[in-house]
Amino acid sequence: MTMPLTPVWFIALPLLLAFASPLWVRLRLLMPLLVGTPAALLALALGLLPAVRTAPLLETIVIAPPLGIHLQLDSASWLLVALINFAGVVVGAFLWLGETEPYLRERRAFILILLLIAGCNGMVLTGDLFNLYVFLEIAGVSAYALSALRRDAPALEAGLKYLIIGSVAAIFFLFAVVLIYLQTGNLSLAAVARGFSEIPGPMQMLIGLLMLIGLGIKTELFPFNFWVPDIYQGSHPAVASLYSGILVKAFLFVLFHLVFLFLADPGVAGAWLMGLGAITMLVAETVALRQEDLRRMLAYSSLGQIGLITLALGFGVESTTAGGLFHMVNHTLVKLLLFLTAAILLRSFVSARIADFAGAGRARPLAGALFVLGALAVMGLPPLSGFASKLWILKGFAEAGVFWPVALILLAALIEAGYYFRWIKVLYEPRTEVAIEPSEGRWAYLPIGVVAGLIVLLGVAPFLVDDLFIEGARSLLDRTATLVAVLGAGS
Amino acid sequence: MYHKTQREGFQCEGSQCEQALLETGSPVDEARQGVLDQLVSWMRKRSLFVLAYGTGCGAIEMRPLMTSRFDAERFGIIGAATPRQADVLVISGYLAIKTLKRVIRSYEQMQEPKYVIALGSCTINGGMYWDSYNTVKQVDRYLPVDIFINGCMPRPEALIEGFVALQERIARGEKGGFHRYRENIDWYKANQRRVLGDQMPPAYTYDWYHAGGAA
Amino acid sequence: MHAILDSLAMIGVSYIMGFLFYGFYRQLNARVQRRWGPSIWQNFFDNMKFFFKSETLVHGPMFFFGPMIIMAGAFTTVLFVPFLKDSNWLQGYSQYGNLILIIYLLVVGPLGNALAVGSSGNPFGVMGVTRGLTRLMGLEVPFFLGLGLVMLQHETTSVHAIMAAQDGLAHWGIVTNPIAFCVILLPFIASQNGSPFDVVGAPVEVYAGPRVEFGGRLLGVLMTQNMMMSIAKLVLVTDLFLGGATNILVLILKAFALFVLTTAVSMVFPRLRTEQAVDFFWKVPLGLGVLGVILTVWLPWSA
Amino acid sequence: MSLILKLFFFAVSLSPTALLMGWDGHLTWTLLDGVGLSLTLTPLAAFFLLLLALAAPLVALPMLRRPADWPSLALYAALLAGMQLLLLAGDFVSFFIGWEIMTWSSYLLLLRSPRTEMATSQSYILFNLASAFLLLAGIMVFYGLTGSFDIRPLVGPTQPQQLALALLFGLAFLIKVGTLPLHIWVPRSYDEAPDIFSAFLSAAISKMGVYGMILLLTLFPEALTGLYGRLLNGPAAGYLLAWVGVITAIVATYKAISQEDMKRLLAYSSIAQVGYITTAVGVGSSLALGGALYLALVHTLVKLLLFISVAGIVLQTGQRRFNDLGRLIERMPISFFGVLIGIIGLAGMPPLPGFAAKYLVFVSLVDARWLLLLAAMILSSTAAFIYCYKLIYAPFLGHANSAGAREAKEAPWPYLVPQVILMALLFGLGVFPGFAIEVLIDPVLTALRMAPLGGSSWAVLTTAYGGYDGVVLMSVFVTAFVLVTGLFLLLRGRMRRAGSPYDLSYAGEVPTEETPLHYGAGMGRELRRIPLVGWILRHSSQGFYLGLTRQMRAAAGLLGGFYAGNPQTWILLAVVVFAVVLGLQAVTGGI
Repeated sequence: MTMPLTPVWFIALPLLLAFASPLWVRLRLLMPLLVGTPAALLALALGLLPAVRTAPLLETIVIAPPLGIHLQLDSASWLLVALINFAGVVVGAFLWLGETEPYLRERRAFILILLLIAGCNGMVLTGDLFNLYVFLEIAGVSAYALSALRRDAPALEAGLKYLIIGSVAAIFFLFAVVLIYLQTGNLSLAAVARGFSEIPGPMQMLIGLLMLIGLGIKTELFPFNFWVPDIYQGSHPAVASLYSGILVKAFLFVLFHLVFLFLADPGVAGAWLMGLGAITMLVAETVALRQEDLRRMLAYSSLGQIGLITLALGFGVESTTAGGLFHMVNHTLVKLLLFLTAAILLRSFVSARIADFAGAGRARPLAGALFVLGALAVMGLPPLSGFASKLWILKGFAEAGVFWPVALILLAALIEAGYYFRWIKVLYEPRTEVAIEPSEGRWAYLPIGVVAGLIVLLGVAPFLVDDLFIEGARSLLDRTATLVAVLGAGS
Repeated sequence: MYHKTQREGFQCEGSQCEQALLETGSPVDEARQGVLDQLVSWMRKRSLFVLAYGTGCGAIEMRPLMTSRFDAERFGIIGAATPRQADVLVISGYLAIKTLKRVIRSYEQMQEPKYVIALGSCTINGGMYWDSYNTVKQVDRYLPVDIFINGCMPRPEALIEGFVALQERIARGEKGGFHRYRENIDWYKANQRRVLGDQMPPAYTYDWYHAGGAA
Repeated sequence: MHAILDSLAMIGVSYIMGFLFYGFYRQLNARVQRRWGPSIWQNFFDNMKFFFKSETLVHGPMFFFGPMIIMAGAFTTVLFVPFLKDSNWLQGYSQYGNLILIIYLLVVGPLGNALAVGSSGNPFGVMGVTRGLTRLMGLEVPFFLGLGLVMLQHETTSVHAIMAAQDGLAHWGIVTNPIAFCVILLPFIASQNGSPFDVVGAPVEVYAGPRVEFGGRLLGVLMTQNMMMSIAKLVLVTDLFLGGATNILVLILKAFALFVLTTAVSMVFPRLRTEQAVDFFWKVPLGLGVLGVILTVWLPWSA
Repeated sequence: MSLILKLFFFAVSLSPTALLMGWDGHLTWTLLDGVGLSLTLTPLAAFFLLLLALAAPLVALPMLRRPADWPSLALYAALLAGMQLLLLAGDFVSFFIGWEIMTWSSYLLLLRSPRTEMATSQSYILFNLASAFLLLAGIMVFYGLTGSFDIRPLVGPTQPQQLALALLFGLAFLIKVGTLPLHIWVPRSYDEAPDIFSAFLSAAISKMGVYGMILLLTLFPEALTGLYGRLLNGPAAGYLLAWVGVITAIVATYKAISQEDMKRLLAYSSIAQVGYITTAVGVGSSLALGGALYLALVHTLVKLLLFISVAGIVLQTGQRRFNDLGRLIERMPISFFGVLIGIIGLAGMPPLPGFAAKYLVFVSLVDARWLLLLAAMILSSTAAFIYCYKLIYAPFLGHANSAGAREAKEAPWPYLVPQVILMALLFGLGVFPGFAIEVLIDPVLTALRMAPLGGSSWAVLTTAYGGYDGVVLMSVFVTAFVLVTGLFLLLRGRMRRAGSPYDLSYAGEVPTEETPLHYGAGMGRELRRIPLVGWILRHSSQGFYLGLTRQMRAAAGLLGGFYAGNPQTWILLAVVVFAVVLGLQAVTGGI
């Protein structure tokens, strides 16, 4: 019997393997599988790529849409799926090879990480509103639990806070889903999209607002992102890298997927999102100026980048969207790099406070160099990948003749430089008495090195992948194509 | 006249030596009497840059000498700012021991040929400060004075006369006092050390002369 | 051969003019002060006396080479200033130079000497050098502005061309461009180390300034170059504003007239402090220069 | 192994030379979605590549000295790569990429110094990134106008567009060259950078700003004249730029005079020199651009020479403050000559090429009838004599003031070889002022469609306003010098060597080692009694930037207050936003 290589595996495989975890404990396969599962999924995604590029893959679970549940793997969601699983591989490999703290190498962590991946994959792939809610909760709950995994006060506090705010977000989202169902009688995204314009305006407004707040909390947009730094600080950096690298990206994708799908004219919503993105970017970058804790700083930086991506995607033009998607990928790569490097540094040095990091880069040259690389990439300095995507976004705005986002993006980048370079400077502070411990876990650098290599490669030769992003942008923006693909030409 | 052989332990017969020193002029430098030398001597005579060391009341007499009333500039006599540029050191009055050190230092910094003119009785025998504990009685025990101008104080006319006398000596090609200083440096230094003790000025000139430095 | 003879002649002329002019200056100064004063040859005697000092103190090689540089600078300056117009003689190498070059050459020597002053290690000398440079900074601005007006008027930096353009009294620079002449006059006095601006070598205050450590033959060199440099500057201003000269007598006459004018100013004004001098230059002559610029460049009829 | 690596790095440092010799043709590299890099070498870029080719190996040589700092070398290689990319750029994207690589690699190199302070590194990177981002904004505007990233003259832009472009690009390049009031990052970073790297910062990196400015001129077909009308008797924009340059020069010169530290003095002097270049670019005529390029060339040579000599002094004595040095002429004679030739070039004294460059600029100012600018420039270039003198007096002359200065030895050969090469170059260019014009500058001017300046031979510099002959000048001077020295030595009499450095005319006093004889850092301090100078020295733009930083931090603190860790607040806020937006919609009639 041949198992068809269908998108459903992206959700099914991690779930299956996660629930069979006692077996893997016994077989001592826990860590290999933590890497292997997303790796297999990544391979699957790559294998499906040629097919996806010709037409979106639709996987009907029970009955065909609009009534049934289905998964949709188009060029845009393919990008996200590949990204999520790649991040899964990197973090898994880091946990495995890097001799991280035991609690992250146990069964619980294994289950939660796989669940998180499954949830994210599901969110991105699903074509059904309620399914979306379910996956959102799966991903959310596993994330809450991951935060609290360490079982000390900060971790538990972070987990609890995350739980509270996540639930609130879910409630808002659920309200929106309920209202949509009440109004259209459908839960299939495509069907809802077809009928959305018939919903009365005020109700559209209300739904939109609820969605915005629900997903805004999840996607960490200002003014709903006050929880982020606490959670990132309380969690292990490797976990935080998952949040910043996978979870938020999935939510962002969902947000824009819904916007572009539901609204025939996304102009108003796009403008709102652009505004929120710009504010998020500026506020977060400004606040980050005064952060004294590495994890908190990275959290704010993450917020800033999310704002930038929102700004770019909200504009809804092909080249900014492609650039935004590219930037999503780059940001994930960079944040993986930075958080994992932070994890290494945190293990060697007492605390994550800036004063304790003086000279860390001289004591740990490799980690320091990787941090610098990540910082340069996140600020969008060439020849690293962050530059390519930023250039793309800026070029999109310039083509459209809209210059205020250009100015804001550059201003934010400047502010961002203000704190990143402060950290770099501290990292290379000349310090005579740096306690050089025997450097353990050289293998931990392997996944980080791969990410770094990718960052450089994508910076120097972004033409290798730019088609993917253009196609992704097209499929994200092209509402009718999706509707036709799902509901048939007659719709 | 004072040669090293005669001078061991300052055994000179008290005031006799000094009196002899005062009375005897310097011999003419026979080796240097070519035409060029005469010309040079004449130039030197016509241009005397004066380092006026205003040590005592004689300083008061230098002002009228240099300014409109007596106008020493018509003789080519004009003030110099630093010892390096000066030809003539004018010690105008009594020398306290404190000042002696500076005067010696200034003298040694002048470039040869260089001359010393001492004004007033104080420089000759202490004058009215003859019994002062702190005044040098006979300046020429410490520096080779070329011309003493007597008086308490000598009037500018006397100063002019003294300068003219010096000019004539220069024109004649006489050996200036600086020759004496060089030849008897040990004696002068010993005298200086006797009054100055450990306050002696640095021995640059002494070392230079002993290293064979000669004009 | 002609070039060598001509160069020697220029150096000789500038030296002789130098000590005679300064001898005259001392005479005149004495008469103003109701004295007889020294003979007109006095500067020659002084200079020769220094050249024949039998002892010269040096503070190391740089101390020795400084006066050599300044002297070479003086020679070069003299040789780059055309003394006569429409003549083969007393031209030196002036056709290879220009006005701006001459202005800079005037400074080369003193800066070289400043190295010697520094290497002597005498703080008074260095103080004097600093004052000199400060004064230079003050005077160059209006001086150059005045020369700029001249260069603009004749649209050239060549002294020959400027001289050639002043054909006849009515075309003398002082007639056609009186503002420029007024602008450069006071800075010119300062560049000659003339009286209101001679704080650089103040004998008591900074112990003769840059010359503090120089004695003997080195001081003779410094005196010589000073006289020659003064003549070069006088001739330069004569060339620029007084129409140049066709023969040596006219040259001496014109230069002498200019010299008397500057000495007359020098003799009656007391010395200014450095910063007063600089401030003065930046107010009065520079203000005048700005006025000149407004009149000749900015106003509509002048463009 | 280490030797091979070192040879490799030295080879890398020769890459600009190789590029200059061997580059012919055109290279393209696709980046993404219609954005490609196209690399080509224009004559203008070739001129600046030449400067880079001069600077790179000469700076590399001392850097390779043991113990080698490998990260520095790697970063240096990246820096060189970036700068070459920048110069080869045929389009703005590669220009920007090169610009940014240059920015961050030089920043990271700056961090290799143990002396770099946070304020320094932050101001360096923030100003340079601001410059880069302004540049990027300008590029985006340019792209919006032309739809292409190629560097080519802008056809038919409206005046506001022109102005926006000129402002964005202009500010970017002015920050890089460090004109007032955008200069405050320069002195401290040049001062605190690794000693050798300061040479490169000043000699090569600041020239990239100059390159940008001249490139900016080429964007507008009618150069500065078309921009914003005419004022007085020239193009207003050029007039403004020229004044910015000259005021920069004046202020920086006075700041340089008041410095107490060798490298900081040189840093301010760099600002001043680049100010002259800015002025010349502002004048914009063929003479002036020739002068600007010439100045750039001379400044590169001179600053390399001076910074390398100073690095040698710092290396050997461990001191960098004027007060702690002195009398090194006896111990470091070659470095002395290095600094001597350097300051002669810096002050623009004949016969070194600094004079030729200044001559061109002066003449161009007369030609443009901008006499007040001429006077202002003269002010700063004569005031420069003071700091030049300070630079040679305080370390080399006077009296030794520290154990380091008393016991120093001559700098090691990797420091001396570049110095000797540079001295020879400066000397050669001084004798043949026309060489640089004809061989290096005229191709650029021709390519910019301007009148070339070349004269009849390499020995002469000719302009419509007259010129001078370097060979004659040098031979007259040298002959006079030899003659004077010979005659002097013929005179009768003996030279007497002073018995001690303390054998001084000191009013009869006997100075000793304790006497404060060295007139080092205090030199020029009395200048502040001159009202104008005092005013300049009392004022600084630093307060503005400090205030900006303070405001930024305050804003960060204020906004950071929102991020207090209290879930109730978060939820409340979400609900409040929900309610308020709904309420507003209701009020405005949305519902």
